[in-house]
Amino acid sequence: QTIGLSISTLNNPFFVDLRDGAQAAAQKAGVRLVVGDAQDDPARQLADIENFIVQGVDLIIVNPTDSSAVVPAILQANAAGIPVITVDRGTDDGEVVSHIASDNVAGGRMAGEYIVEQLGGSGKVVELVGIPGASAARDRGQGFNEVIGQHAGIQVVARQTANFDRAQGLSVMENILQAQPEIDAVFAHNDEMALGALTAIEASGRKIMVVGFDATDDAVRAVEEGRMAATVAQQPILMGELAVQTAIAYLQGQAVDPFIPVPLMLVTK
Amino acid sequence: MSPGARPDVHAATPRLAVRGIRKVFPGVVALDSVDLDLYPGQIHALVGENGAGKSTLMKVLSGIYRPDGGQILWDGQPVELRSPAEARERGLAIVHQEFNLVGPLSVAENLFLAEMPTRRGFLQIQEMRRRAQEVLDRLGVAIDVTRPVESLTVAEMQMVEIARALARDCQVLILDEPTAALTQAEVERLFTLLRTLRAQGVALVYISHKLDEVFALADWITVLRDGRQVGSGPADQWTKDQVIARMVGRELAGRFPPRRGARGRPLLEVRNLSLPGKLFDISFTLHEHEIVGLFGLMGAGQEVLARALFGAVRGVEGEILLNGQPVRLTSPREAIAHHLALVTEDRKHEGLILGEDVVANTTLASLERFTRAGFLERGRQKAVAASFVERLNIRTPSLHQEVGYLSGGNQQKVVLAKWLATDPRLFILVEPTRGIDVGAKSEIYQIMDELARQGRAVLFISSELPEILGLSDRILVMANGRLQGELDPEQTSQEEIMRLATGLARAGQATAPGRPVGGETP
Amino acid sequence: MTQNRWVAWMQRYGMFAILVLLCLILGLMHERFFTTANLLVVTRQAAINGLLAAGMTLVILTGGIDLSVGSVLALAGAVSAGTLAATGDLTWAILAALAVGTVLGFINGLFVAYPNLPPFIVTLATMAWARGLTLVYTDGRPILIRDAAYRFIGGGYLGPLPVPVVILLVTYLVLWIFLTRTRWGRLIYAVGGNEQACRLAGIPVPRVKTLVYTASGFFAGLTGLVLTARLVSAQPTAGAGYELDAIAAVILGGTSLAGGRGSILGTLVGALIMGVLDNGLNLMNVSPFYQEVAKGLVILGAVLLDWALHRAGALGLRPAAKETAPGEGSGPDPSALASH
Amino acid sequence: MTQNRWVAWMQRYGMFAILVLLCLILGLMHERFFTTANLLVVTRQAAINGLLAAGMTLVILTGGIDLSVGSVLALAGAVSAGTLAATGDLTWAILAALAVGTVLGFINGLFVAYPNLPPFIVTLATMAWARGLTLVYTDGRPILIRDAAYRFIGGGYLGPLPVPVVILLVTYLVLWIFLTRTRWGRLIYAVGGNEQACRLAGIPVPRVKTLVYTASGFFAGLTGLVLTARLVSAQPTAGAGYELDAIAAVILGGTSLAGGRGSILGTLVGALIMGVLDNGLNLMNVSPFYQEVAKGLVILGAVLLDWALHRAGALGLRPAAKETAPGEGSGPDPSALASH
Ligand SMILES: Nc1ncnc2c1ncn2[C@@H]1O[C@H](COP(=O)(O)OP(=O)(O)OP(=O)(O)O)[C@@H](O)[C@H]1O
Ligand SMILES: Nc1ncnc2c1ncn2[C@@H]1O[C@H](COP(=O)(O)OP(=O)(O)OP(=O)(O)O)[C@@H](O)[C@H]1O
Ligand SMILES: [Mg+2]
Ligand SMILES: [Mg+2]
Repeated sequence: QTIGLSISTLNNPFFVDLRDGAQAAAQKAGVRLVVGDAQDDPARQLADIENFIVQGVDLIIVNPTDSSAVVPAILQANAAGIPVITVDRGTDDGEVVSHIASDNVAGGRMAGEYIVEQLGGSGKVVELVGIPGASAARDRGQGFNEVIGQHAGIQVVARQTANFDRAQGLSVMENILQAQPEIDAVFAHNDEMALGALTAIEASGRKIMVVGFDATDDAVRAVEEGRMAATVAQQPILMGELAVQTAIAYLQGQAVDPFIPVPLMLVTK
Repeated sequence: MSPGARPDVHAATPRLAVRGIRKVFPGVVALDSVDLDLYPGQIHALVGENGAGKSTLMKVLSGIYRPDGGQILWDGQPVELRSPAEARERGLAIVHQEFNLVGPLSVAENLFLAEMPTRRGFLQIQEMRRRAQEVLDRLGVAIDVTRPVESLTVAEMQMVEIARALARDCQVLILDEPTAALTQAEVERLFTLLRTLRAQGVALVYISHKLDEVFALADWITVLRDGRQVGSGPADQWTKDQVIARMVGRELAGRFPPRRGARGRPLLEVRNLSLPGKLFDISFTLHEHEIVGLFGLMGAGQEVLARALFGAVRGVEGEILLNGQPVRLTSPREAIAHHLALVTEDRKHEGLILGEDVVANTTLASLERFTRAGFLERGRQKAVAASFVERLNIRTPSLHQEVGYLSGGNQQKVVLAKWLATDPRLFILVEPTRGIDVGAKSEIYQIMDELARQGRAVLFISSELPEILGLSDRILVMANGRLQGELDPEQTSQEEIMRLATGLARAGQATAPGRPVGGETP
Repeated sequence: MTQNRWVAWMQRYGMFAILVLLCLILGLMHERFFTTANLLVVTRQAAINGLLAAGMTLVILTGGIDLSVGSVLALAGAVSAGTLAATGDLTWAILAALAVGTVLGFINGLFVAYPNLPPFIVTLATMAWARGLTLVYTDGRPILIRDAAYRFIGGGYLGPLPVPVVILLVTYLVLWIFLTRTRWGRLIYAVGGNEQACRLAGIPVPRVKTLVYTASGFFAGLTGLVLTARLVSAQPTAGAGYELDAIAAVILGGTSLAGGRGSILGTLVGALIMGVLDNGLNLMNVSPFYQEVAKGLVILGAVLLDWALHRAGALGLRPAAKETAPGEGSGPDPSALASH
Repeated sequence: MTQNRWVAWMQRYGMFAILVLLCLILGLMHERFFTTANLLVVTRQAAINGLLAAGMTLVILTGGIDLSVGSVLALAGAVSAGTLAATGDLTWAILAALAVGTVLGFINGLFVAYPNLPPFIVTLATMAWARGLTLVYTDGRPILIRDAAYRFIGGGYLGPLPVPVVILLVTYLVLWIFLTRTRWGRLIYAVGGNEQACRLAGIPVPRVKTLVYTASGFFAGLTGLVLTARLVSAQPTAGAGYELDAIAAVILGGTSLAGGRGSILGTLVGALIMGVLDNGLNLMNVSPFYQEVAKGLVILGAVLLDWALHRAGALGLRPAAKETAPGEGSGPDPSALASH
């Protein structure tokens, strides 16, 4: 049996973890797992999935680059009679056997609430935005701003994009530090940017709370060392494992839940 | 020189006239209050030293440069020519000194670049080819009109340039050194054509450094020097020496240096050199103290031979000996290391870095000599460049002028300087005097002679028979990629050379085929 | 003679031979490769890059470059989707995509042609501001396409052929005729071959340049339409990085970045090579990290092989042809000049 | 005469004037812009792009291009971090970064110089396979740097100057001397100016080309080192897309993509313009969507202004100079030739 796994990007440790979880589970169960890396390009993802269909895989696990752009791929798989499972992001249309995810919007909220709480309801906050227009950036920003918007005492003094990239996180934070004499907290849409910002903040000698997203190894370590305040964990390895296990169960004819939530956690010291 | 009465021409007003034209470039006054009258049905020759301003004047006339002062009159009316297109519209055609061809396009497309025949938006390719063929036939050249221009020889490109100007009817036709790359026969055909145009009432300007041509063709001669008009009059009132004197401001001594005596040891021996499809079984020897002329008609293979000797083509078979030692010259670099030098025909594409200055170009091939511990000795570079500028009389506002802005002849001199600076033992020159004025020409002859006297050898390829006859110790003639024979300049004539070159005869019919031509058998 | 012919053929169609070779190898390595379904999938995937590369070919033939195609595509797709949402009218939506592309291309053209600014910078700037406008227009969110007719453009079939493939073929046919059979087509080559000579001959060089950038914009708009339809949504981040793929297809197809030389059919071959390669690596389940390695090596191998084919001709059978080729060393075979 | 001088100055240093102007405007718009701290921050940030652009300048001067710098940087950084982890020795880690860069650049050079393959494709291929190797080497995860001495390279100060700035300045000084004062430096210009003439003049063209790609690789390796130190970790995705920024800096600095013309100091100005622009947009907290728009427009404005300064000179005060710029339209101002 062959399962196709189309990942939105492997240029991000989070999804590398997801793949590793899936691969480990596949190996354990003795099924073949073929992996496609869409490099964050929906067209490439569509191509990957088309190629899976042509190959005749038995089931496709998709980690969509975007929930709307993945629709034609899902529809094609449906038409070919190949079952689909979505991971991390859902699809706006088409039929899926199961959706395994933790909610990015909720994660953004979680980060926002943590910051509000730590600041005691007032303070100056910086938001480091991911690739503008990318779904993770959208959802995490949305959740975060929902919460922040409810607290008049919290002011977002800078909202700048650093494209999910550590180097840009560093540069952009350096620039913001120049412009803003007072900053109490930084929320970054992923840990890469958070760690970049952290480097800038530490170099400036200022004390600013940094909250990231994804709970990558580096970030968790930084939290443990007390340099970073928190990071939102989505448990990518677990997601990958669950996806493959669910796939195998489905292929064996067992009933599977249409939605399998993976709990979010806030990693703090 | 005072002009005589106006020649007996039909029109009272010149078709095109300029009055007090002035054109200034940074550091140079290229034209200084120049007057010129071009009458219908007249061939007007424009002569002058390199850098005198001839091409600049023509570029003003053809709308490329806007003058800084003065007036242009078309049929007596003042006009402003704001672009080449405007000049064209008025009926002006020009063959520029430098080629302006589009390499990847076919001959036919180049001929009709601005006005390809179309029907309902689609190209009429057959029609275009037919018309192109017609024009080329008029010129009497056989070039496949579907070939990309970049695959042509320089002479063929020149013919295409000329054909392009002839492809459309015009009232004024300017030819800026059209024959620099052509052989006698082609020149003759061109002249016949130009005379026909004259009879049809076209006003022609003919620029050349070949005074024989000027006198054979022109009705009127105007001399420029340093951007000023220094004489103008009917051709029959000038003598060659007068023209030269006006041009250079002094009398010139004999054109060719006296021949040197005995030749020395063999320097270069070529045995059975072949290049499939191009060169066949070529053998000859060059000696120290020798100047050997190599002549061939268009496409005879003389230039490929020069490149083959210089290691600039691949796939060459046969043997080459330098000083009796067999050598394999597989790249120009090796050839240069063996003290060979090659001046190629196409200075713009193969000779010069147009965007760099006189110093950089002059020292390009000998740069290692100006290097100490990796660093350039710029002072010495400059000194050497300055010495060549003086020796070759290169006209440039400064040593740091980009060579792209020099006049054509002065560019050619820079190429020569570049190779002289390498101190070559064997100097191969392809059309070395192309576009060079009479004064500088005799200077170059002197240099060749000097090199030979110092025990070096010179192999020079030229399409100018007088030059070949006047300068060479021996003459080699090629046709169809083969050496046709060797002639003694003292005992031969232009006719005999041409006979060999057209492949009608082989030298000394007695010569057994395949026997190396030239020099004693080693 | 026949050998000579063969060499000439190889020199002209070497990349085509390499494409065939690549397909054969992939066919041997994976039994599904040569199924009709797979070949259609490959072609449909290659259509996006192929369309961008078509316009890019025109630009590169003049010696220019267009980095903005990816962003133009995104803006055209977004505006088209927005128009569809607003008017519900397919025609307007299609026109919107094409119009946006054309206008942006025209803007590029104006800046490149009239003030003679470097195309790299002009189109890089457009790449930035057009992306920005896309984000502003969409507010960073995808716009979903619900209209079945619109979706048909990306996912439908005309007879046995996917619509994008039909669009691709028509585009190449039209451009091939345009470039080889019309005056403006030849002028594109002429301007790239020797701009100075064209100016002197009175050819409206700026207009030719404006034309090619406008065309490139138009095709980027068309690609935006097809991609939006294919993804049934306009993505604000669509097309990022596509410019490099498009340029690569053009160059693989034998068109010189220096301008003046190349062919539109070569570009199609180039785009297909890239598409086949992606598909093949997927089929054979090469792990994603190694896929990049493989892709780099195969592309390098292809140009190397192409070069070797040329050289075989240049050395053995067509010795020393074009030694005196002018055109500043951009000639097809500068290697004929012994070089070390 | 003095007016003439002023024009000549503007033509040579126009972009420098534009940089100054940009700084003045930003200074007016944000009071913090002109603080020493901020200026050091800008320069430190510009150092990354500046270092890549330095090597890129050499390549572009020969008429080539190097798209692989971003990937080479990433691999060099990763191997360096890996070496540090394995040996714990700073020297080895530094040498590893430089060696990886140099070797990859050398490979590019070999393929471009000897078989004469198109640089765009060769370096695009390297861009792919080097990125692939980086992902394989790191397994797609960052490698943390714990060594303080290593971190110093990215975050330390020498006197008042950040280490990356010192590296940047030394690099430009050395390259400036190299390009203007040494034989090999001049040969780089010569090869870019007319390759064919250089071959016939016995210049080892392939070696010159190999040299520039090797140098570009070396600087990419150096940049990888600095960036890794700055981020205190080697990122597998580091440097993606940096090639376009580097090329943009080179062209903004006045070096022609056609080769043969340009200056290394111009590149520094170009890199600073881009750095200052990023910094300024951040300082003023322009919204992310509009930032791209602003960036595109400012870059376009800069080249347009530069062109206008040239033209003012060409038209008004130095009438019609250089109209028939040599080098087939690659000249500084072919536009003076009446064109429409
Ligand atoms: N190419 C020509 N063909 C026919 N007539 C010409 C030509 N060039 C000049 N002329 C005429 O010859 C006459 C004298 O010309 P030009 O202007 O050279 O005289 P000038 O300079 O006053 O005399 P001088 O040569 O003694 O100084 C003018 O009437 C002019 O039109
Ligand atoms: N575009 C230019 N920029 C600067 N100087 C120029 C330019 N064009 C020509 N010159 C200078 O103007 C002078 C006249 O040049 P021109 O080309 O007219 O000479 P010419 O008479 O045609 O010489 P030749 O016989 O060598 O062709 C020369 O000194 C040349 O260096
Ligand atoms: Mg001239
Ligand atoms: Mg001349």
